[in-house]
Amino acid sequence: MTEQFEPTIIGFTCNWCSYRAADLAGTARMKYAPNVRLIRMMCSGRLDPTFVLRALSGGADGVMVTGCHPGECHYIEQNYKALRRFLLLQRVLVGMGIEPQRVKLVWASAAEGAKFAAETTAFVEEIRALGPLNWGKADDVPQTADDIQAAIEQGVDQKEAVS
Amino acid sequence: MTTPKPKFAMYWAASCGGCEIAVLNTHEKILDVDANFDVVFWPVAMDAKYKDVEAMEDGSILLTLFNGGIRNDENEHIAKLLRRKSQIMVAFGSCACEGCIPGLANLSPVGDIVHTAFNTLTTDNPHEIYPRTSYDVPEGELHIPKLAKILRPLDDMVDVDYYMPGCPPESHQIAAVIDLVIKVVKGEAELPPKGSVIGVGDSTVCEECPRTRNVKTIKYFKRIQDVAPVDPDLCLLEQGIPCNGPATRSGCNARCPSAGAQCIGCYGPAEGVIDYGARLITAFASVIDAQEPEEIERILDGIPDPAGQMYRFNLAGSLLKANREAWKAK
Amino acid sequence: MTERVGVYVCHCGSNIAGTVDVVDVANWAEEKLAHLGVVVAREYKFMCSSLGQELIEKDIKELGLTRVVVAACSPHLHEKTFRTAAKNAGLNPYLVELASIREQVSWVHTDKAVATAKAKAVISGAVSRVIRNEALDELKVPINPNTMVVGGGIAGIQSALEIANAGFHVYLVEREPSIGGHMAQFDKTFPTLDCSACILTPRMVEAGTHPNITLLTWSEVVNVAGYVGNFHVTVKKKARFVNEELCTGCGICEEKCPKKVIDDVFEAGLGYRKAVYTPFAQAVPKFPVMDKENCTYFQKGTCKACEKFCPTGAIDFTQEDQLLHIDVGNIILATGYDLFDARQVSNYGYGRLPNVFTSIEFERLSNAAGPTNGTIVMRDGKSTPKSVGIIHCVGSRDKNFNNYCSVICCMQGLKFAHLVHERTGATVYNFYIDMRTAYKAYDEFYQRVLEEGTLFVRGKVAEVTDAARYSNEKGKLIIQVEDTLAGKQRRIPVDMVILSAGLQPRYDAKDVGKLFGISCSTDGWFTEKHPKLDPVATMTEGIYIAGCAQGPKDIPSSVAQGAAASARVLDKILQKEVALEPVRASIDKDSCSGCRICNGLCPFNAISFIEDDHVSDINPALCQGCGTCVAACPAGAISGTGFSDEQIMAQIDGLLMKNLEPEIA
Amino acid sequence: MNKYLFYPGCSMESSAKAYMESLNTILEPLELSFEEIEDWNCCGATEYLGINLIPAYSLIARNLALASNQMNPMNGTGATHTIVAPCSACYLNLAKADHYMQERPSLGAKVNQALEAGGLHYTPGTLDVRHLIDILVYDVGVEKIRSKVVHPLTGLHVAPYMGCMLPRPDYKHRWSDHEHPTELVDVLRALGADVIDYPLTTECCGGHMTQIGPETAFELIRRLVADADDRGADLMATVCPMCQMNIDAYQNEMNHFFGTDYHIPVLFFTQLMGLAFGREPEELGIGAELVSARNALAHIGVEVPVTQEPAGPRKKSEGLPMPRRLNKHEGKEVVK
Repeated sequence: MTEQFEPTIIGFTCNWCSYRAADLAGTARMKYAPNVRLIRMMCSGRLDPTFVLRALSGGADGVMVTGCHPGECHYIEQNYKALRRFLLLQRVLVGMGIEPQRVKLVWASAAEGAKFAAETTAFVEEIRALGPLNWGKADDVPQTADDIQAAIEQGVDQKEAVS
Repeated sequence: MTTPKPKFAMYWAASCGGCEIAVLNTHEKILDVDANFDVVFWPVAMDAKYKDVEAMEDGSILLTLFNGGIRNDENEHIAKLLRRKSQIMVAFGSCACEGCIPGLANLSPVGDIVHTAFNTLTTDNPHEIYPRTSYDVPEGELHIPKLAKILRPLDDMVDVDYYMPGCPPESHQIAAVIDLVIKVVKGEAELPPKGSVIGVGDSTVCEECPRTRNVKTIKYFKRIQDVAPVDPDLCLLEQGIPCNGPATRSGCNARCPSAGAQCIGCYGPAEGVIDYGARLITAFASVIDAQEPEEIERILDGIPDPAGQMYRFNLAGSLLKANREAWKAK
Repeated sequence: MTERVGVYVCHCGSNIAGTVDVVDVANWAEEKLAHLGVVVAREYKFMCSSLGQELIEKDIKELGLTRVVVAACSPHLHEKTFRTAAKNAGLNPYLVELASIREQVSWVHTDKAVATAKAKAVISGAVSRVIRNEALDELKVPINPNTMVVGGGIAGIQSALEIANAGFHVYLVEREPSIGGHMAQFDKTFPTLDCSACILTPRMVEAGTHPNITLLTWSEVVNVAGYVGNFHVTVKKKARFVNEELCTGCGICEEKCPKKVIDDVFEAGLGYRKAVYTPFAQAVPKFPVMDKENCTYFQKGTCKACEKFCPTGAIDFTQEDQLLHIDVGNIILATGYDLFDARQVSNYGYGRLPNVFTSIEFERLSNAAGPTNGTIVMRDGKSTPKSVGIIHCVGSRDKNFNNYCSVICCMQGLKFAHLVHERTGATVYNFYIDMRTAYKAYDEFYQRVLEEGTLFVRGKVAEVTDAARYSNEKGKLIIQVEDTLAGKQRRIPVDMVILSAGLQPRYDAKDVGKLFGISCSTDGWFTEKHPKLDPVATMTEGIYIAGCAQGPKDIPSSVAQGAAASARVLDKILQKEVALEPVRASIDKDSCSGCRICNGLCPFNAISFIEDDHVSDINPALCQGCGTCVAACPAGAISGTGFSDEQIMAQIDGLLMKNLEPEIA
Repeated sequence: MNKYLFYPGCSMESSAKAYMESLNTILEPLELSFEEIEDWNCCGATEYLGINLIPAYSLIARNLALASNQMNPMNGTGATHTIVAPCSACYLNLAKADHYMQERPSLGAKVNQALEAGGLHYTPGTLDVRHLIDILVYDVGVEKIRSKVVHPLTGLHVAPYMGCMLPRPDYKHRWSDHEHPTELVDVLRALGADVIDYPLTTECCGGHMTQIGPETAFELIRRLVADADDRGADLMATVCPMCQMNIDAYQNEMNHFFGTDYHIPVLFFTQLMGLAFGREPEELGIGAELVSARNALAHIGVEVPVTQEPAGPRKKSEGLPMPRRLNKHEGKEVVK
C-alpha cells in the first residue's frame, strides 16, 4: 500500500463565527480531517496576505481562511474587506504558479459546526489531490553545470515543440 | 605622514548599471570619494583583477557598495569574496536589496529565460546558437558563469550590513551617505545600527507626495494611459491608477507621482515590512468599493498582471521569491 | 531577554487524554521547545480545577515563569479562568495563551498518533506565539450615567422605566408621535385575552410622567459618535407645529381640522385621521402633530382652522426641525419590527381581493377603538362574514420571502379565530403548517379554540381566488389548499380571509445598525453578542438590543428583554467605569505616510485623519480590535495589540514546526 | 431602431399565422427590427424535454448556437445579444436550455458535444432570451405603445390571459409577478381596452392534454372560459400560440362536453395592437379564429369581413388504398 499524502494546512479563523464553529464541531464530536491547524484572529479582516505567504513559503500545502457570513460580521462589514484581499491575493498566487484552489475562503457562522467540519475535510481532500506544495524545496538540490545546460536545452525543446 | 586612506570597492552583479550612473550623478561629490578613499576595486571605473582582491587581507576594505542580485556563480563568488574582504557591506540599489527588475525573471524557469534571450523575434539567431557553460577551444576549456535557478538578493547569499534601496538610489541620498561615511571615518559621526536601511525616509512615498489625498473608494483600476485626463493634483490611486506609493519606502521625494506618473515601487517596502507585495495587495484591496464577488473580480480585472504589479521590484526579496515553475526547474 | 515558559497539558479527564498522549506531549514540549524558553511542561487531570490553577500559580511564583501556555479546551471556555490564575500569581493575564487541544484535536480526531502529533503542533504554535505576547492593561473608561432608549414600544418603555426607577436618567426616543408601538394597535393579547390598551396605557403614562424620563417623540437619532460610557447622540426632533409648552391636548385642533386622511400607520389604512392629529386617544404625549404633506395651509396657503380655534395659541406654523445633542453612557435599541407586506404573496390576493385582510387590519377591525368600533365586518363596512379563513405563516417559513418562523403568528391566528367566533359566530378555518404554541398557557389556549369549534386544516395554502369553479363558490373567496392530514386537495369557500402575516426587520434596520455600529444577521435582525448567553448585548460595547429588533418575539419576551437590557445598563452605570479589552490598534505616527488607505476601513469611526500632521490616528476607546486596519496598512505603520504580526507569524511558524529547526545564521 | 434576433417557432408559420401577421404590422411603428435566426429548428415544444433530456436540450441549443453566431455584427447594422420568441413554449425552452446548460456544466458539455457534430457551439449565458411582450413592455415601453394608438379599444372588455409558461420558472427575474403578472394588462390598457380583473391569467390552458387526455383539458379550458364569461369579457387576449389554439379550437368541443354554450373569442394581443394602431382586421389575421370575434369587435366599431367557410370534410385520398395495419391481437396478418 502506498502511503497517502497528508497535507499540512494552516487555517485562519475569526474569533466570533468560524472559531466558534470549530468549537461547536468539537463539542458535537464531529470527526474531520486532522490536517488543518488553526490560528485564531479577532476577525477575518485581520488577515494580512503576509500570513498566507508565510504559511505557503514555510511548508503549508494549503491555507484556509474562514470568517462570518457576508453581512454577519461581528465588526459589521470587515469580512467583505477580507474577501477583497483574498480575491486579489489569489490572483497574485496564480501569477506565482500556485493553484488558486490551495487557498480557500469559507464563511461559517458560529452555528455551523457541521459546515466547518465538512469544509475542512473537503479542503484537505482537494489539497491531497493537488499534491504537496513544497515551496522552494527543490532549491535545496545542488545544481551542476549539466543541470543548467539541460534546462536550457529543455527550454529550447519545449519551445520548438510548441512552434 | 598621513595615515593611509580607507579602502573602497564597488561591484556590479546582476543589474543594469544604473546604480553606477547614479553614483556618478553625485557630481563633484565623487571627488570626495576619491579624496577620502583609496578605490581598490571598481570594475566599471578602473581596471582591477579578481585575483588582486583575492590577495587582499580579509577585512581590509572598509566600504563595499555592492549592486546587483546574485544570478550566476560568478556573482555568488564575488559576493562572498567581497564580504570576506570588507568591513561594511552595503546592498546598494534595488537589485542587491530585493532583486529589482532582474528578479522578475524569477517568474520563469531558467530554460525559458535563456530561450527568450536567444530565440525570439527580436533576436537574430538563425543557427540556434545557445551559450554553453563550458566550451573546448584550441587554447583549452572556456567557462562562462553558470546561471542559478533563480536570482537572489545579496543578503540571501552573504551577511549584509546596510541596505540602500532605489532603482537607482537617488543621487542626493547617495551623496548624504557618502558624507556620513566620511564623517564616520573622521570620527565625527557614528554608523547606524547594523541591518539599517539607509538613504531613505521614515515612511512611504505618500508622505512626500504633493497630491491631495482623501478617503479612498474606487470602482475600477485603469492603466494611467487609459485615464484621461489625469487630475494633476489628486492622489493617483483615487483616480483608479495602481500607484505603488502607499507601500513604497519614501526617500525619493515622490519623484514619479510629482512628475505625473504612478510610483512603481523601486524603493521597496517600508521599515519592518516582511513582504512588499502583501502590503500592496492589501492596500489596493482596501480601496475597492464593492461587496459582491463578481463586482470585485470585475474591478480586479483592471490589474492585468497582479504578480508583476505587486512585485515589480521585490519578487526575489519576497516570501515566495519566485514562480513555482522557476523553483521546479532542474 | 529569554522568556521562561510553562506549558500545562490538561487531560480533561479522558476527554483529551483518551485521544492525545498527554504525557508524551508534555515531555516533548519540555525537551523540544526548551530552546524557545520552555522550562517546565506538566500534564494534569483537570487544569481548570482549583488544584490545577494552583499548580500554575505555584510555578509562576517558584520557577519565575514569564509566560504560560495551557493546552486544554477552547479559549472561549477557560481563557478567563487561566488569565485570572496568572493575575493572582502576579503575572500579566495577557501573557497566558490557551492551546485548544480538546475542541480542535481530541474531540474531532480518532487516531491517537495523529491527534498527539497535532496537539504538539498546536502547542508549538502557542509557545512561539506566547513568547511574543506583550503585557497589556485593560482600558478604563468612565461611564456617563444617562441612558438613551431608542424605540417607544413595549420593550423600550419597559427598559426606560426600569432604569428610571433605579434613579438614573433616560432619554426615550420615538419616531412616531406617540409611544406605545405595535401593542397600542392591538385589541386583545394572547393567551389571556387581556385588553391590550388596558395593560399598556398605564405603562405609557408612567413613562410619560416619570421625572427621570425625557420623552422625545416625533424624533429620530441621526448621528452617534463616541463609545461606551461616552456616546454623543444627535437627535432630530421633527417639527410638530404644536408648541408643547402651550398645548393642553384638548383635541380641538383635530376636531376642527377640515382635512381627512387615510391613516396608514396606526389604523393600518382602515381608518381616517385629520391632518393635525394624535394617533389614538391614549397617546403619550398628548400633543398632536401636524402632517405637513396633508395640511391644507401648508399645501395651499390658507386654512389655519386649527390655529383659529386653539384656545391656548399653541399652533405654530413656523416651527422647524431641531437637532438635539445628547450625551449618554449606554444605548438600548428597541426599534421593533415591520409587518410583512402581504401583497408580496400575490396568490393570496391581498390588495386585489377586497375581503382579504392582514393581521394588523384585523386587529384594528376587532379593536373597540378602531374604525368599526370593534365590529367585525367585511370590506363593504357592513356585512358580517359567515365563514372566515385564517392563513398562518404568510411571509414566514417560506423560502420565497422569509425563511424564519415569526413566532407570534400561530398564537395570533388562534386569537383571531377566537375573536371571530365569539363576535360573529362565523365558521372559522385555520390553515397552518405546524402549530407552534410553546410557552406558558399557550397550548391551553389552542385547546380552548379547538373546543370552540374552530376548524383546522394542516397545509400551506396555495391560493386564495375569486375565480369560482363550482356554483357554491360564486361570490366567495376560495381557499385552495392541500390538506396534508387528509391527503387531498381542498377548495374551501369563505367570505373573509385573514393573513397572519409575519414580522420582519424594520425597513431601515441595516442603516440604523450602521448608525449605532452594530451588525444585522442575514435576515436583517440585530445581532446579539451571544445567541444564548448574551442575547441583549451587542458586539459594540454600550449598545444593547431588546424586543423584536433582535428577532421576532411576543409581548412577554419583549418585556423580559427590555428589562434584561436595563439590568445590563444599570450594571455598567453602577460600575462607574468600564474596562475594555486591550486588543486595540494604534498608528506609529512616524511611519504613517498619511496615504489614507485605512481611513475608509473602520466601521466604528475610530480612525481619523489629522490634517495638520498629515497622518491618521486611531481612537483607542472607539477601536473594537478587529485588526482590519492593521492588516491593511501598506506602510506597516499600524500595529495591533494581542494579535500582532509578530505573534501570528510566530504562531504560523510554530504550527508548521519551523521553530524546531536550528536557526539559520 | 431596436434590433433583436428573432426565433419565430413552428406555430407562427401554421396555427398561429395570425400572430405572425399581426406582429409584422406593429414592428415598424414601434421601431423594432427583428432578424430571424437562419435555419432555426423546432424547440421541442412541451413534450420532448419530458422524454429525453440530452437530445431535447441539444435540439433547443442548436437554435441558441445559431443565434449566437448571428449575434455580432448583424448585417453590419449593429450587435445584439437578445433573442426574442413570441411563443411562450419556445421562450421557456430556450430560456431553460440556456439556464440549465450554465447551472449543470456536465449537461452543457454533453449538449455542446452534440452540437459539435454540426460544427456548432453555444456558451450558456451568451444570449438574453426574452419573450415578445417582455420586449414590448420593458424595452419599447407602455408609453410608446400608447402614443401609437389611433383607434383606442374603448369599451372592449378583454380578459388578459398570460398562460402558465411565461412567468414561471422565471430564471432571470423578468416578470412583475409569477401569479398575477401585469405586463399584458399594461399593454392592453395602453390600447384603451377595458381590461377585466382575471384571476386565472396564469392558469393552464390544457397544453398538450387536448391531445392525450381531452377531458382533463376540457375542464381546464372551461374554467378559463367560464370565468372570463362571468366577468363580462368580450374576448380573451393571449400571448401564446398554444393557449390560443386550445381555447379557440377546443371551445366548441368543450361546450359540447359540458353542455354549456360559451362563446369567448381568443385573439393574440398583437392583433389587438394592430387594430388599435389603425390596421384593418384582414391584415391582422382576424377572422381566421374558430370562435369568431366578429361580434365582440363590432362593439368597438370594427367590422370583420366574412371569411371563407372552413373547408368541408377532408376528401378521400386518391390513388391506391393503404394496406391495413397489423393487429397484434389477431395473431396473424390479415391482408385485405
